Amino acid sequence: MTATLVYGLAGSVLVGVGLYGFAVRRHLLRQILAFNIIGSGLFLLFGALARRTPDGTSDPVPQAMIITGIVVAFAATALAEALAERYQELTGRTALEEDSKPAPPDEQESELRG
Amino acid sequence: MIADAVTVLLIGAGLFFFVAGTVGFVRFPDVHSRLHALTKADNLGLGLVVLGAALQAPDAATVLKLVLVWLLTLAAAATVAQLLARSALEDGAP
Amino acid sequence: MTDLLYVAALVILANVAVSAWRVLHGPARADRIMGAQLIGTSGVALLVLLYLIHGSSGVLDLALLLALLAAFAAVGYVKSRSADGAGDPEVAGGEDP
Amino acid sequence: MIASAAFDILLCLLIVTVAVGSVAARDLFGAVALYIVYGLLLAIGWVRLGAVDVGLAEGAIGAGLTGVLLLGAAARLKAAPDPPRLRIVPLLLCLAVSLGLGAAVLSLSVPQPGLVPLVQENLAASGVGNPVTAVLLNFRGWDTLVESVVLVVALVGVWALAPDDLWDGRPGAAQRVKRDAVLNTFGRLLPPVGLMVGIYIVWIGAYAPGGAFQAGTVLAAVWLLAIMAGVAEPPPVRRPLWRALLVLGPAVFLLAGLHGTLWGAFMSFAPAKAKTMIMAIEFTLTLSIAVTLAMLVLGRPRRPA
Repeated sequence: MTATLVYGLAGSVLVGVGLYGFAVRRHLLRQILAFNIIGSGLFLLFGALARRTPDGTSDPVPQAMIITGIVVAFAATALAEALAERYQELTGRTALEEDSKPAPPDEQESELRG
Repeated sequence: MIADAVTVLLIGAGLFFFVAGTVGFVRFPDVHSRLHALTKADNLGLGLVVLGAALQAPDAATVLKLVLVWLLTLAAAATVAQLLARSALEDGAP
Repeated sequence: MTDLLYVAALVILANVAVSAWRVLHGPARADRIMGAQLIGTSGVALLVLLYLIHGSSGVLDLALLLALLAAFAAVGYVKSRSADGAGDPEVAGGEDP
Repeated sequence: MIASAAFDILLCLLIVTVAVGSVAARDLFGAVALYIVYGLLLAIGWVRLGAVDVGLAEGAIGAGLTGVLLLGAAARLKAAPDPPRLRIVPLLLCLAVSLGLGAAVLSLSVPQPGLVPLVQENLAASGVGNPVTAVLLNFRGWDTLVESVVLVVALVGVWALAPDDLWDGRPGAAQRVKRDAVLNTFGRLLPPVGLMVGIYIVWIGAYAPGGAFQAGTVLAAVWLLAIMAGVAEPPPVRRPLWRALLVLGPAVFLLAGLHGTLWGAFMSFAPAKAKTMIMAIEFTLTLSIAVTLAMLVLGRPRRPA
């Protein structure tokens, strides 16, 4: 039971840490890292709750789902990294534009030309 | 019983080298001396821990696996030490 | 015996914490990768201890896997130092032998 | 008992601290280095949760592939100035999310059998002895089939980002390596051992922790090392043999599933044939996952074929 509690709480904190990083950090790679921290926090939470069986064995169904999750998260990370790289090539920037502050018109035009 | 005692002794000795390596890693003044502290002491420490664990192994396959663990770590440490030392030189470390 | 093994595992975990400090502060990039490498070796030692504690051979398989991949981050680092990600500190000046 | 709890608490504190460090680090490189450490520590955490299968997956991805992918990305992307600043409103919102999840953990931490009895009851009919493999390839084979397709789709997405003139080029840069020097020798030494470990992990997955995802990741990592050490060369992305390898695993999986339709339902295996089928899927899936993951790390084509 201790393990469920300790790792479950750690997972909860990790989700918050990742969310904060995702909200505050502007660089695309930092956002990708933060997103992965949210994901792994949720996996840890899920895995901790899988551990609360009366005899202490870990429930295999969540484990199988976490394994698929880890591999898919990695594939998504690789795709996001490739997108960030292409975005930098086209715009010269490594952070997405703030929504509230549209780019000046001449800059927008150069973006369209790619 | 004797095997248990020897295991504890070997693991204790291994821990000593781990701690020594880490102290060197934190306290030494430049990249190359830190690299020196780290790649030697830690792998000796791991070797002792592995040896201690091998005394508790239930079968030969486990001993083989433990030895493979140590050999792989040694090969990795030797390679990494070379590459990092050269890369630090290129970066202009003393 | 188990309690002693846990104490040993705690000592190694403290080592990991100290190395993590080096990874955070550097100063050189090589220091940070070295720290990650040290944590890799410590992780293998931790798993060997956890194998003795849990007695499940899968834990030893994980130690074997981490030992096999121990050099990856460092090799990835020395490769990433050049602009095209293909450099090697063993090749002076970056030309082909 | 106390020592065991102390170990778990210290490990979790360390995991959380490293994650905070990765988010708060001043520079991009520090954030990536800490993230690599984070993955390593998580793998140990999974062992403590009794989920060695997950630990193997996390270890292979965290220690092997993530480092190469993220360090390469950190080098290719400009490190724009992004000083850490404390923002109060997001901080409070994230704190609220964490507290909410923490409260949920506290309220849910009563013993629950979950799906363990159901899996145990049907394990004998699944064809394998490792419950996690049984869930992945038999009970919830659908998930795994779709997932193996998702990996290929992600790779197609990465390739689609190539510029027009490199559409069917070769991924990765041409490696400059000194022949018979340290890295080159290491790159020739490791693959045979890695191949052995990979085959061992997929084979043992039938009755102990291991399986196609873990073994595939190991093989991908070892192949990448051989490429970085100048021992192997990644193929151009248009090479038909390699494209066939990418879809071999999902295709065998799908065929096995269709074969199950004869017995009643799609993706159901007759107990007598289940073991053979699962092993055929596992081995082909390992190959496909290895090639797909390695290609994902290498990224889009960067030079002519």
